[in-house]
Amino acid sequence: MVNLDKKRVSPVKIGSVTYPNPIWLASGTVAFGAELSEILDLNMLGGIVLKGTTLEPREGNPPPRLVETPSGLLNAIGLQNPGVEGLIKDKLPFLKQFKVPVILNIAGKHEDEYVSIVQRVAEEAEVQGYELNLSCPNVENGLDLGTDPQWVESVVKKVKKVAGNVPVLAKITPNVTRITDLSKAAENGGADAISLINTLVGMAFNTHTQQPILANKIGGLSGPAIRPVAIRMVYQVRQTTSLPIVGMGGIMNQHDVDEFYIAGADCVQLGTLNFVDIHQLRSLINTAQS
Amino acid sequence: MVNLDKKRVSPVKIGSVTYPNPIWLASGTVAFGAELSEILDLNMLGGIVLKGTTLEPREGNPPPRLVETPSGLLNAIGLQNPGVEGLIKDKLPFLKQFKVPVILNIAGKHEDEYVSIVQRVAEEAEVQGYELNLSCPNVENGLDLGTDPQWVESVVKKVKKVAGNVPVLAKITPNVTRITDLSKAAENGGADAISLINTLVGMAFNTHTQQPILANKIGGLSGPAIRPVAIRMVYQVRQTTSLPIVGMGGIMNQHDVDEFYIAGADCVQLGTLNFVDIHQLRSLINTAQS
Amino acid sequence: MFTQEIVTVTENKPVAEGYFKLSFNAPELAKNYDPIQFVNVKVGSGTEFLLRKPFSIYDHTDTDISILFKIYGKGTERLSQYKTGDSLDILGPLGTGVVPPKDNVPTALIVGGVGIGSVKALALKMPKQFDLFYGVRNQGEVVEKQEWSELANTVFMCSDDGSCGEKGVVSTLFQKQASAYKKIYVCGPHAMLKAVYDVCPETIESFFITEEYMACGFGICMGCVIKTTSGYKRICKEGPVFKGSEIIW
Amino acid sequence: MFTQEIVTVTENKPVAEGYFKLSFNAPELAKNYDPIQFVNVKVGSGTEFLLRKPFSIYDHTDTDISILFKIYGKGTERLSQYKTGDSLDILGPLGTGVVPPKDNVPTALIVGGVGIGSVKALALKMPKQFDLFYGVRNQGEVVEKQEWSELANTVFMCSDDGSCGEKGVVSTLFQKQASAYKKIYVCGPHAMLKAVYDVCPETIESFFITEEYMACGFGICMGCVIKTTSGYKRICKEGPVFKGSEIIW
Ligand SMILES: Cc1cc2nc3c(=O)[nH]c(=O)nc-3n(C[C@H](O)[C@H](O)[C@H](O)COP(=O)(O)OP(=O)(O)OC[C@H]3O[C@@H](n4cnc5c(N)ncnc54)[C@H](O)[C@@H]3O)c2cc1C
Ligand SMILES: Cc1cc2nc3c(=O)[nH]c(=O)nc-3n(C[C@H](O)[C@H](O)[C@H](O)COP(=O)(O)OP(=O)(O)OC[C@H]3O[C@@H](n4cnc5c(N)ncnc54)[C@H](O)[C@@H]3O)c2cc1C
Ligand SMILES: Cc1cc2nc3c(=O)[nH]c(=O)nc-3n(C[C@H](O)[C@H](O)[C@H](O)COP(=O)(O)O)c2cc1C
Ligand SMILES: Cc1cc2nc3c(=O)[nH]c(=O)nc-3n(C[C@H](O)[C@H](O)[C@H](O)COP(=O)(O)O)c2cc1C
Ligand code: FES
Ligand code: FES
Repeated sequence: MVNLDKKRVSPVKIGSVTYPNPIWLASGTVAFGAELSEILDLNMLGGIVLKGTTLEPREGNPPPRLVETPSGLLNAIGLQNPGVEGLIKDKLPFLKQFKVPVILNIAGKHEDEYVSIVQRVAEEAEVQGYELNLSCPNVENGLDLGTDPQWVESVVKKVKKVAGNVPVLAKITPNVTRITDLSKAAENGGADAISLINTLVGMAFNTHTQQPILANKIGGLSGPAIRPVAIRMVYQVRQTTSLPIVGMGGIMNQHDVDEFYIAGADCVQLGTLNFVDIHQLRSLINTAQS
Repeated sequence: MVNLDKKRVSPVKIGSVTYPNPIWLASGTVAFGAELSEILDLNMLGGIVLKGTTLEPREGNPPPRLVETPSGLLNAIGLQNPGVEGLIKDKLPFLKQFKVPVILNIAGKHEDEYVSIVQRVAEEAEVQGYELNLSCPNVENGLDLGTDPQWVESVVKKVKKVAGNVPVLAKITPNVTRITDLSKAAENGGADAISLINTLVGMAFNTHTQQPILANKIGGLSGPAIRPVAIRMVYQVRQTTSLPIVGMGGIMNQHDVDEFYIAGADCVQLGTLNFVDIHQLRSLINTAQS
Repeated sequence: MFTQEIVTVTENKPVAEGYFKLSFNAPELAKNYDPIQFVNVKVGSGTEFLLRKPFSIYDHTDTDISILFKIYGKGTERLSQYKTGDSLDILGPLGTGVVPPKDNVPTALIVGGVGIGSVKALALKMPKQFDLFYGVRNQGEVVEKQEWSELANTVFMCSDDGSCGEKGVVSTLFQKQASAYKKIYVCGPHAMLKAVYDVCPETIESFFITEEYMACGFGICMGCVIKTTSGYKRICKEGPVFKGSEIIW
Repeated sequence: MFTQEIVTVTENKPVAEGYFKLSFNAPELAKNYDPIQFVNVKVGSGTEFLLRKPFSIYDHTDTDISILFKIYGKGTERLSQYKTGDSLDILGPLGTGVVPPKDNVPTALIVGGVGIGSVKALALKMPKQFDLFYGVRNQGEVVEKQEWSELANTVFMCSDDGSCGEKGVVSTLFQKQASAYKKIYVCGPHAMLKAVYDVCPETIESFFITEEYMACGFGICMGCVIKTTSGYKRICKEGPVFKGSEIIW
């Protein structure tokens, strides 16, 4: 049996870093923290994962970028972000005032970009984790690379070489036949933890115009709808590794958080919830304060 | 643009059979028709797909076999069915009184079982289609076979050889990296249509007992939650084949039916809806009567 | 024959701590159901809850049906907020009902907690030769005490905390007098059903009203099974009543 | 500074065909918002609707805020069923509001349909130098006609079917008199915004109140963007008001 009372408040050790508690916020659902800090005390979080960052600035996809589906949210933001230089110049300085561990979410077009981003950020030494987004389904070719275990192993290995003491979290894609092939690949590459799950690839049509609702046509499905799939994957990965697992996908309340702990997660990230219920968010964060 | 007014009432030609309209009921959500016939006029349907049938009778999984998740239903029935002999003796005779095309859903443990079932049923000559369940996630080993394109191609080919004039529909599994690999494999094997999607593999825990809710631990997720994934897969498969596509996954109303038509489906199957709203079911069926 | 109907709530009132009795207008149903049959109720709007929720038919008037429910999770919580005049989407009557015994053999109804909700319709249609064994957590949970004392020959009560009747569980209470009965109907949580079965002499004809998670409620999903001597049977279709000797415990 | 509050509905009444004005108690908010700001409202219970739905702040009293909405889809349908005393979960005030112009330049508000819901707060805080151009489908859609004729210098109406004011679209109505104005605020469906922009002389300072599907409403999801001369900007954060010259149409 998982000791839930303990787990809910336990610091989480990943690689050389001990994160103060297991309630983190997920990439793409916090931007770079500034807006949330107006309504939430970031210092109470176990970690905050920044919006996926690329080497060059990206303007992202044209709108519409969002649509609600039953108990789900379909998004195709297209990784709008200021690029690693913009991050360092405009985003990280603001976060210095908080003690919350900042985890960078990195989206490369190919292996070298992951390495370059880490190298550039390493000079700044403010971040407490690199989460490699190996799974962004919205970006051209993004799908195919991340579904290949060999590529996953290789990119993790290369990043580990330049990451120094900063933990490397592999956020593998759930849109695959066998999730454990990818988690094993990441482990073989030397990942310090596995983050799962990212969004499921989905699509919705406007039945009047008969066009896809998202300008990007396909998007990533998040929210409660995907929780059973996320729980299953965390469970499966837990059977095959002793690495820390960072669980996410559709968490809306304490029950859902506990379900992830039971399935095998060491800590969780809240994503879509941040958009819809700050009260719940605070309540989960409060529970994590020992 | 899809002419929806026309599509909603159009007969559907698959192989040598023309089904009277595009509203069918999905396997596993109608048992063998008898109970539904008490509340629904089966003759108005375009097709009815029977519960997955195996060579030998199967008693199925222990309960609990079901649990609701956000906008979804997780099930692990475990293919409870009377086997092909029981089907022929106890189930098919009842259906003779109706003019609705009966489609058999076949679940084999290996290639030969699919062939044997078809051969045994062919002697009876009452069914108007074989839907090969190449994707049941609840049965031991079921997952792995159906995710292999070569196996899919091979089993379809073998079944086609013995199927005579009866159309063969390949119901491929959605729990894969590239759905089009499987649809192409089925097409290469000679399938007359592609059915998608089956359920997504999911899991849920009871947070009090800390045990999986389903006795089988993992189950198949159906219902509105999975619709965006289903729509995406129908769309993707439509880009790569001109075979008829039988679309399903989370249809609850006319909007959802239309979304499948627009994505590329030629007809649809209603599944979880049958459990929850007979009025809606009737309304969709009425729309299909030209 | 069952139907899906949109009915109007005529009353929804608390009848014990956390217990509600909800009545709705359904004249056809009121005439045409057998005891132990149930209705499958759509709670909330949209896909707030995807599946219907099953509730036994508790009682009826000429025009109305009522169900008795206990707040358990979110669905029953929501159901407790329904008000007179609200509409409700129901499917029923479902399940294989019980033909009330005409023979005058000594009979006991044995119920735990909200199990009381499943047996009243049976009690109403039975000749008054039955005793009721009624176990509750505590006094606050007792439903329609007065009515039951009129319906039954004798009511034997027990409660977990002794606040009402004997202190203890209903299987033990029944065991002491088991030899007096030839037929029993038992309804309650699974553990209680099993406890009663275990203490029940073989000479007694026993009927157990079972429960399992349901999706459809009328036999098409194969979800709600119970293991019996002749394989898995559907609680919603062949059940919810099974003989004690039939169930594989 | 914005907050999430559980507020109580004080009134919800139809004000035109398919239009409702919903008021709720929120004294802090009533004091501290700028025109054109909006609230993001949780409609229904559970995950009936996952996302909040954004509505402009229409008007306020000392203690209450009101929103004006049109029944569009299921969410607004559900919102129309809210009754006095119901509680509502709101997030706000959101967006960058408009500081009402103090200069006495000739100003026009140009609105189409439910766009009227976004500009009243602005109208109330402006010196009475503005005219209102108000386009509707038909007469039934007109909201608070009397009040607007008091708020504005002149109200110019038009409707698609001619049942109210001139027959035609509001961009054409405005075009005829465009030269009379130095500043305009425009609110309505995107096609209407564009039509007004296209007929608007460059000498006019123009502000467009834009809309896009929103998830968070406060800048963290990057979902609600509009293309501007300086890249995609968030309608919920940098907007919803943008200068005509800034938008890439
Ligand atoms: C034939 C039958 C008759 C019943 N009669 C009554 C009755 O008269 N009065 C009464 O109070 N209760 C009755 N129940 C139980 C009632 O259906 C559940 O208490 C109710 O569905 C719980 O819903 P919830 O949303 O409040 O709880 P949830 O939060 O959904 O679940 C709490 C627990 O209730 C059970 N449950 C939930 N949904 C279902 C479902 N669709 N089918 C079966 N079990 C479920 C599960 O064990 C679950 O763990 C009956 C059940 C069955 C099968
Ligand atoms: C800043 C802003 C202010 C608004 N102010 C008002 C107002 O004062 N009065 C008013 O009647 N309407 C206003 N709207 C529009 C209002 O939010 C939508 O009409 C409402 O969300 C529709 O919900 P629905 O469930 O009824 O429709 P749905 O069936 O969900 O959708 C119908 C259409 O409404 C739009 N829509 C739905 N959800 C959202 C969302 N979360 N964000 C943005 N658009 C959405 C989409 O274009 C969709 O196609 C405003 C929108 C924005 C962005
Ligand atoms: C709008 C949006 C943007 C996202 N952007 C990213 C991203 O940039 N990088 C990433 O790794 N995951 C991204 N995600 C995925 C989330 O981090 C998370 O894995 C997913 O949403 C599942 O969690 P949830 O259901 O709690 O939202 C995004 C999700 C959403 C909804
Ligand atoms: C209880 C249940 C049992 C099912 N059994 C089968 C089956 O035996 N064979 C099969 O091919 N699909 C089976 N399915 C899958 C459905 O046919 C359908 O593909 C899936 O449920 C998606 O459609 P829906 O969301 O409309 O239910 C079953 C689904 C459910 C819910
Ligand atoms: S609930 Fe579907 S078979 Fe019983
Ligand atoms: S709605 Fe999320 S950034 Fe605007």
